[in-house]
Amino acid sequence: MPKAAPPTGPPDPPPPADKTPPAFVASLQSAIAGSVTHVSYWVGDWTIVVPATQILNIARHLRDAPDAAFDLCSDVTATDWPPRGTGRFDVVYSLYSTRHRHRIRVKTIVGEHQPLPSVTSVWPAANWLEREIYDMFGVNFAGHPDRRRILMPEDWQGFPQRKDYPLEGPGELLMENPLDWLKLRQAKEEAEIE
Amino acid sequence: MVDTFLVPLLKIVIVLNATLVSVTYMVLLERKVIAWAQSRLGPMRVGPYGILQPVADAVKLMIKEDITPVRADKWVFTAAPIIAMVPALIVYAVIPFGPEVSLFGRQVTLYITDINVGLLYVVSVASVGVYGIILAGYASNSKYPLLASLRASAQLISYEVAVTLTLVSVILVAGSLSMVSIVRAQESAGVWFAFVQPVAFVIFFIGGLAETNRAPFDLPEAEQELTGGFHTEYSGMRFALFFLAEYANMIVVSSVATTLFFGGWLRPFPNVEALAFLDLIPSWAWFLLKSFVFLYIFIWVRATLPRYRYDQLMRLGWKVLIPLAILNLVVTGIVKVILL
Amino acid sequence: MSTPTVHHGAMFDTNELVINMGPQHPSTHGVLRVVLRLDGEKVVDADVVIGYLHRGIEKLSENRNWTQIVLLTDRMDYVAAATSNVGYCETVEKLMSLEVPRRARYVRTILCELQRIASHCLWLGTHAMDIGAMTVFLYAFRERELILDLFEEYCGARLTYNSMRIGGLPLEIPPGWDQKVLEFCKIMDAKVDEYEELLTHNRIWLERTKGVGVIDGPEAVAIGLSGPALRGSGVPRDVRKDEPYAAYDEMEFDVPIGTVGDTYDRYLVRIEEFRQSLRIIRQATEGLPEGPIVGKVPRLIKPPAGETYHAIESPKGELGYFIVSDGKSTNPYRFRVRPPSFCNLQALPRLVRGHLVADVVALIGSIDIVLGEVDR
Amino acid sequence: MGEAIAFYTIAAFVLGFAVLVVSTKDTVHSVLFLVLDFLFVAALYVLLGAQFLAAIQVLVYAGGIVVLYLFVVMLVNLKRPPETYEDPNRRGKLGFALSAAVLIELGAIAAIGYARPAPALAPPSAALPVTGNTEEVGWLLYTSYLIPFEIASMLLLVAMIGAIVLAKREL
Repeated sequence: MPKAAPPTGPPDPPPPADKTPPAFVASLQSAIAGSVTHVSYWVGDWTIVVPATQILNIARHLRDAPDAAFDLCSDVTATDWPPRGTGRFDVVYSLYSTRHRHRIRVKTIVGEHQPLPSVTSVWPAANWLEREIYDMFGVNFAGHPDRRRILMPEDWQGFPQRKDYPLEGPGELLMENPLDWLKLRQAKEEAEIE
Repeated sequence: MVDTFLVPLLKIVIVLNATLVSVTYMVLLERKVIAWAQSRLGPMRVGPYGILQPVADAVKLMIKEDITPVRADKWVFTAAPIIAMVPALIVYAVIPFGPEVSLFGRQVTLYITDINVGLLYVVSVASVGVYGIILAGYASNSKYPLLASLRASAQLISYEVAVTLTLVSVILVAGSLSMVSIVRAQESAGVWFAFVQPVAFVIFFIGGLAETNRAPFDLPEAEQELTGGFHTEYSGMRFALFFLAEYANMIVVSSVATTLFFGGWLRPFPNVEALAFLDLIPSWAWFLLKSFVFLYIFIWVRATLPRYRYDQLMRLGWKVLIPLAILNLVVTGIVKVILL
Repeated sequence: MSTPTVHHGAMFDTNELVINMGPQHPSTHGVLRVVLRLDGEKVVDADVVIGYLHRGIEKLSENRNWTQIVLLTDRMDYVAAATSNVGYCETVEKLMSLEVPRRARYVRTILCELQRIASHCLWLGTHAMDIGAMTVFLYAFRERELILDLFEEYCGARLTYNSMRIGGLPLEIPPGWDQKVLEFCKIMDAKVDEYEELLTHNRIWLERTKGVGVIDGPEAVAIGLSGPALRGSGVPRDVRKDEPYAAYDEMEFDVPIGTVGDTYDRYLVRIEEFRQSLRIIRQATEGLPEGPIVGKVPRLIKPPAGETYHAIESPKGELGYFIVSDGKSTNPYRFRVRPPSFCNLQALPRLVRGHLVADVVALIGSIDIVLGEVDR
Repeated sequence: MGEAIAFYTIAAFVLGFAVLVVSTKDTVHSVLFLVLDFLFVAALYVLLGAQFLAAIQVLVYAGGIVVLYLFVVMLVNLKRPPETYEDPNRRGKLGFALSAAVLIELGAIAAIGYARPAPALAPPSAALPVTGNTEEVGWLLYTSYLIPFEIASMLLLVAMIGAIVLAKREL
């Protein structure tokens, strides 16, 4: 397989001319200025891109505004786009409203060490989902009540779902003590040179 | 010499062996009956229809490694199964399996002994059996067994009160504490005490289920909650002793229920001459048959009912059974005084 | 875990007992570990520790091609593998805007509902067993066996079916299979009544389940419950109705909901779902259209660049797939599963607080988790 | 003769276990020895022909009360080291005073016993052991000892209510 250049992000195409975004997107935009930086429509899903710093306010608005009423946070996940550098992660919130029965995908872009406010206070359901993102990607959730690893062992080194994580895994030793592992690898390489 | 030592000794040997064999076969019976209740076959591999399964089980349990946890209290850990087993066995001393019969030209009583406080003896010995469970839980030095043994002690003490109160109302009716006299009283009354004391019987049976840690009151050994309960840390023969003690206790409760409420060795309607042909079946066979029915009900209940929760169990014991038993006792006393 | 704290209660110093339920415990349905802090038998707090069965299915899938992933989805909810298959295939079809033939959609509906019954059978059996009713366990497994036989006849496997292809079905249904399905429906109707006879009005069952783990509708939504656990709290949320997939838009069925939101309501909801599933199976089997089973699928599956989220109603709740394609390689760029068991399990500490140890097992059973899906 | 041997053997066991009860370090073992002690006391009762008393002894003491002791001992963590320093002399003094009091009492009893030999016991009637002594105990309790019996039961009732009030403050 030819090695193509790594992608830099989803295309997020803007909606076609005959599709108008749902009304709550406009009301969100008017309630919190600058909250929606991009609206996209693809295979039937609406996506809005929002700034990471505003996420808590936006989440609260989306939950409480009567025209949005997104009371169910059905999924929070992330995608890693390493070539983007400073903002390598897409954190994606899939929201659903049990009252209006509509969906929206809220996307925000964060960097590796940039804190992202946790939405656990808005949707308690996000608690474990954010823990999993922290566990798998190392996204730095600020204000999370219980930020521990969830699926990987507590002393695991590295974040397995990142694209630059070695596919063969870190090996047994790295898991226990990364420094020993580095020394061992160095010794092995030196032995091969001789 | 023969009458004072040899005959009782022989009887003890027979009763002990019969008990132990029937206990092992109880296990098979339970597995079979439950299997039939659940549209399965049950053990089928060892011998025809799995009839030798208890032998295989016994061999397996005996050759299994006997593990003592490192931080266990070794003496108590070893003593606990013995303490559980011994009371379950020595109760049989006063169980009357039948009246006096003549055997090889000698008058032999079909019970080991008949002491005048027989019923009290049964209750008091059974009350010591709880130590086995409590100490097993304590000595294992493990959390689940400890929880289980706490449950067990609370449960056994609570239900002992209700059971003993029902026994007192039976004693009131029979006018004696001796097991044999109680059967004789039913013979002369011409009616099983289950019909004279239905409430007492029901409470006794429920209490009996709880005292033997059987479903739906099997909280101290609830596998799904406490991973096996007080015997979690036990293996091999020591575990087997607990297992056997539970079944031996079941047989005790069945025997006592038969004796107190269902006329012991008496045939049905002991005073109706028309049914005299029933005497063709020997008295001990009647006794065993009646006990077997109880054992079957024990198993049946286990296959049918879910388990009670701890607080509900306590509520049932203290708020329903004990007041009911006291009321029954009072009513029995009043009726007895009025009738006399 | 934290060391036991000492309370200075009314009169005595009482220690809290910290107890590890699992990862090897008969009622945690796999390798779930619940660290309970007990005051006597009362649960003060619970911490759920998961990840013992983590196999990195999401990471694995990002390095397999689109067709190979179907087989990995089997390994998530291994008691309802066909549902996971359908969910994945539909997500990819959505991403590629593929048209699935009507016959394939009908068979998918039948398989999903059979799978729902099988999964609920397993749930009912283990849930009842946890509460001590051992006979129901075997009865439920007896009927589950019939469903497994049907699946075996369809695709040859009994647990991990690999029963879907992107764009349709891998196999035409065997001749006479639909008749067998209808026969099964007839048997199952009677069996559901049998389960109900054993449990629904059983006093002990009522005492053990009523008022245990009560959670009201808004809170259940907030904490992320879905599926029967959410419907037990009276929220009529069912992906089959709200966002129809497969052939559910052509089916007629009701969404049962509870009133109180306790363990008993969740039990009743699932029991009623047995009946509704049978109703759907009957409709789908009797109205099974003729036609092709696979749509126009390109030889090399390579969806255009883009991302999508698609949810279906698995027996446990909302099973969602979030898949990102970069449009260049033959494997997904990002493969994410929204596992219903994982999200439902999150509510466990909230549910068990203040209840007794015996209720913990009842509640683990009541939210119906499969650790293969929780940990992936 | 045989009875005497049995009596002294059992008495020796009773005393031996009594010593073990107070000398064992492990509290649970100590409680266990107490149970054994009670069982041997019950055996002593049987030897004296008081089967009813023996059965009640086992039922109430061994089977009931000591289980509660064990309950408490298991729940209360007694392996904790002592936290506060205690005056060793004070305990010594108290122990000395108590044992002296007991010694004097024993001496006084012995002296009076010598001075006034006990009246010969009425020979046990032949009918008694056959019917059992349950009736006897019952008659005595409800005739000669009615008032002490009732007072004892009142006392127990008061203790029970007190315990409930203490344990369940929020009632």
